[in-house]
Amino acid sequence: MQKSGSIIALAAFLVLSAHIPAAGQTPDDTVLIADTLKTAAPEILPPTIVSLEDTPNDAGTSIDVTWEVSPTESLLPAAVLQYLVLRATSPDGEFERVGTVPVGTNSYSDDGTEPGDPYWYRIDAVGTDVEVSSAVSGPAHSRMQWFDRGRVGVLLFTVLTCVLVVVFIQVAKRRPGKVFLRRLPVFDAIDEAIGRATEMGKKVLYIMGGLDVDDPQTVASMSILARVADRTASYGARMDIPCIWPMAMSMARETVKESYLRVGKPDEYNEDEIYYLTTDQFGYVAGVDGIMMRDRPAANFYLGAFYAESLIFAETGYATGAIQIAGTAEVDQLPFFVVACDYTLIGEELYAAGASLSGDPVQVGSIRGQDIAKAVFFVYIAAGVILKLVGIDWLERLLMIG
Amino acid sequence: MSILERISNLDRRIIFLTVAIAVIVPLFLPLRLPIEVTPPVQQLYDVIDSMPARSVVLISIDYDPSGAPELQPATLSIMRHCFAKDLRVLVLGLWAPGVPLGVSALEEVAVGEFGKEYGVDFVNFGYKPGGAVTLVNLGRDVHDVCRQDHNGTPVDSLSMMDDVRAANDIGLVISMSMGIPGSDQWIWYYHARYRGNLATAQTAIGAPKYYQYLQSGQLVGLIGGMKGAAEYERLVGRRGLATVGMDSQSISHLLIIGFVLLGNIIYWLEKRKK
Amino acid sequence: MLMTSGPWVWIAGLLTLAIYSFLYKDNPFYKVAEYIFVGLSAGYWAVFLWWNYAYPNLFVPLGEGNYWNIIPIVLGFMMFTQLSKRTSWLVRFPLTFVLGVSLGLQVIAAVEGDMVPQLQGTFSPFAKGALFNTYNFWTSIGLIVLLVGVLSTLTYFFFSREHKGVLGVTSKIGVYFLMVAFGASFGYTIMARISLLFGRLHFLLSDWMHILR
Amino acid sequence: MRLQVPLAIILIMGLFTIVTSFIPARPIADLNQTFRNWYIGIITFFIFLGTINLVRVNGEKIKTKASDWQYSIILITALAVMLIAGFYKGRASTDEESVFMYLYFNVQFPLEATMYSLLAFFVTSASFRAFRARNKEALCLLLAAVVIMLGRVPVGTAIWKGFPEVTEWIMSYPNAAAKRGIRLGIDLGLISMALRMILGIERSYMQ
Repeated sequence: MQKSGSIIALAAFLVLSAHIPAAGQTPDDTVLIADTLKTAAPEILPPTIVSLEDTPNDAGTSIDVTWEVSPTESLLPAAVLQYLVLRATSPDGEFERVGTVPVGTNSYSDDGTEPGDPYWYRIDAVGTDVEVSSAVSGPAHSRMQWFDRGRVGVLLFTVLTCVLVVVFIQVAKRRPGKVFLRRLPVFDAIDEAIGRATEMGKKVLYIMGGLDVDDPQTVASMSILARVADRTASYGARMDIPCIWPMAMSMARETVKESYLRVGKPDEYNEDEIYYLTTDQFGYVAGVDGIMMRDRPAANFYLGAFYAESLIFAETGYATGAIQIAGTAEVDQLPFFVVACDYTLIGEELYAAGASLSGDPVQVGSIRGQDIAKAVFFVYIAAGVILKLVGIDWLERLLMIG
Repeated sequence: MSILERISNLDRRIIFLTVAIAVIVPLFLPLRLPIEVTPPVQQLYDVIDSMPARSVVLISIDYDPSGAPELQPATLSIMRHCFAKDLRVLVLGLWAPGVPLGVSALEEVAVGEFGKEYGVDFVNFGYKPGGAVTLVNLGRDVHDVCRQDHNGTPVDSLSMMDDVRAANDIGLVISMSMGIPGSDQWIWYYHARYRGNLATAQTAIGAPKYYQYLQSGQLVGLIGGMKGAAEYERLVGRRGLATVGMDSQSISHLLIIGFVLLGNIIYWLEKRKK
Repeated sequence: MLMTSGPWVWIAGLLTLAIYSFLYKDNPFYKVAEYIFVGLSAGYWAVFLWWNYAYPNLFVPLGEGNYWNIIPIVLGFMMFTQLSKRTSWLVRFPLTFVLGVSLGLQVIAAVEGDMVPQLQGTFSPFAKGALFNTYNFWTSIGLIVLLVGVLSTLTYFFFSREHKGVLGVTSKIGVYFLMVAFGASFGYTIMARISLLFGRLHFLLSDWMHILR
Repeated sequence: MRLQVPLAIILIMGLFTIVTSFIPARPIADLNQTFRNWYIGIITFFIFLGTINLVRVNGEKIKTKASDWQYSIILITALAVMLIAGFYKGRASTDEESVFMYLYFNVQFPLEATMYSLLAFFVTSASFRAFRARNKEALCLLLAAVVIMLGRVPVGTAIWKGFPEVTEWIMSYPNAAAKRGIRLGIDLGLISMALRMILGIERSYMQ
């Protein structure tokens, strides 16, 4: 369930703050100690350490230990219960336990080594009453890496999309007006909504979502606000912009003021139409609902990041008879806008709408770059499927996140 | 105004009233519709059922009271199952407002129904801040993260914790989760490192996302929304709030479908009239 | 228990009713509840964030002798320059710091958390000979549907071409996928919505009024 | 100073964060961690700023006796009570049995949960008025919604045993496909916007 926007931002941050391991890992068979094993302790043959290697792509604080399991395991399945991984800083020094793994496991990543220091390892197989040690192996060193090779795919795609966007911005700047952008039906909807509000002498309500200016959706919403304000300024309609964040409020004021300047009516700009309400999610919802019920604005815009409030706004707005235009990149909330509003900008359209409304070459160019990236995705998926079907999977391995 | 128009412009307040009725009436007149158990829930049940006695199950209360209608019944049922199988239960949580929910569940089930002893059969470490980072540390050294329980008792004086020191001493982790931090963190930062069995209970909003982890084997079970909780209640053989709630769910879902149909019939009639 | 004792349960019950009264129409009870809510929650978040984020991340390390932490604390307090028109440009310093870190993280997360695994996930199940052999019939069909769906939805988001010809057809298919997905999600989440209402009504009827049980 | 320094900050911080996410080596990774901690700390000041603004706006209302100014007194009182409850005993004032938590559980939480539960009503009224088969697309939306609704509750299973399976299938394939398509587009939109901001091309966020 969604909490207030700011908390989402904070929380999302906590998720982003370390990298996500690849999906598709299967869990080890965690074999629990069978309590039925009451027979006399059988003889256990020791396991053998096969390799000690630096764990790749880390800060140099981990060593991967692999061993051959005790041969007894396959002869007497219940004899060995678990393995202990032990570590020492000299071959004859004191070995301390760093890990315990269930029977059947043959590897362990020992986190907690210092980069460059030598370590010796020993594996003990534990039976009911016996403990058998492998030969000591070592020394092994952990080293830190300067490039995370497991993330080649991420790097590749990051560079690809960034380069495409930058290149096409340059292209569009050099030849303004040359890049074609499809006319989104929302343009007509915006004109119609504002026209109607003007005729009825009612306000235009603009909500820019629940996140602050540090979210790209809010910035995208602002570039649409600029166009909406252009229209309202030239038609002479009044706006009503309650804000959830103080910073976003200042930004909206600047944006709308510029619009009034652009259409040559600077004295008609009224700062009080853009005001701060509260930063609490449902407190804000309660406030905006009140505004809708009291003032009955004729056109409602909900553009930006929205959470649970999406449907509450859209239904209250409908009850007051407003034309409603929505748009968000919050996938979970799109269904509610699509169902309850007259027009909805879906996902990327939110980012594209501002660009194609303004015709600003920088924005138009970056949209072109995004389109090319999508074409690359298309080809990449198609190539991947074909290669997989004929049994080649290097494309997959190349980009595996690990 | 014709009848058609009148229905078409039905006062929203009438719709609201019917929703309230659809939820309230089954509370008094239960239908007891059969609840089919789905594989993801059965899977979790089987895992717990096959755990040796005295194994440790960690239940992470990663929700606040607004997730309680869906998740608290699941927590209760899982605890019932664990204590019935003589497993030991370790409770902690990544959401601060969830602590009282964990406390009350343990009071109800562990103390009230099974007469279990605190510190021997179950412990509660309360809220653990820090999300991802905490889970990474937890898997390596439980005692370091859980230095005191939620009442401030040091971990060393809880006998149950003597042999619960690292991830592999914990037989199963169940994250009862309604968002972030929650099962995402358990998957990415705990399970990815320490493996072992991990399962999750989710609100209906969160659940669809976790099917992929179930397929990939990262999760050994998934309880989705109030329905999943009701299924678990059926498995442990004790009707709880989720089962009661499912009747309300059935009726209100039917009601909504009814409204959709009604809306379409009116729409179709109006169109034909024109 | 914390939630259902003495006068507290009455406060909770009355406030719950006050909010529901809005469904009938706007009224003073609702307004009182609304303003209490806004004030209380603003206080709650300030306290919560202070004790869980600002204090442990900025001030505790400072107390432990990490003087570098003066930088973020100063940046943090610079946020307040926004309150005055004359100094408000100073907000740009903390703002751009925050934006830089957050945008950087978001870019990486978008590529790593979404883009690469999602692209990969679309074609990786198509192993040689797996369709209709390893997978059952409906899974195989599903995987093909998934592929077609992803590709056609992608074409719907092409902005620099008219949706005509081949692109017109594929983007139209994409629209159908979008509609099915929106309908499905809408239907799926109803359970969670009803659960919330169930939780509130159950509270009113049992914990507060003791009509149930 | 007013423009160039902020632009330099965003450029450096943005590029640093992106580039260093590929470098696991310790000094860099540690520095990254430090910046992230700072970020968390600074961003909480956004909320504090909001709180101050709230007091300002409502204080103004009370001073000028604007409409509904009496309610603003309630608001400021509630805020003050919560702040006092949250700070008067230092860190301990947010302990489990504290006044602060009592207020949270018995005042704030019921309000929030009730507000949230309004969605159950709105979801129904939206279904009634908006789920109409105006065209083929709308029909798809409507059918998917109805099937999934039936697949989620016991009464659906009572009608036809197959509903849950169909539900799972729709959720896992067509639904996942469209969501994936949308997400890929959003990722691109986000990256391109973020890049423009980091490179200083998009500056509208600076007032």
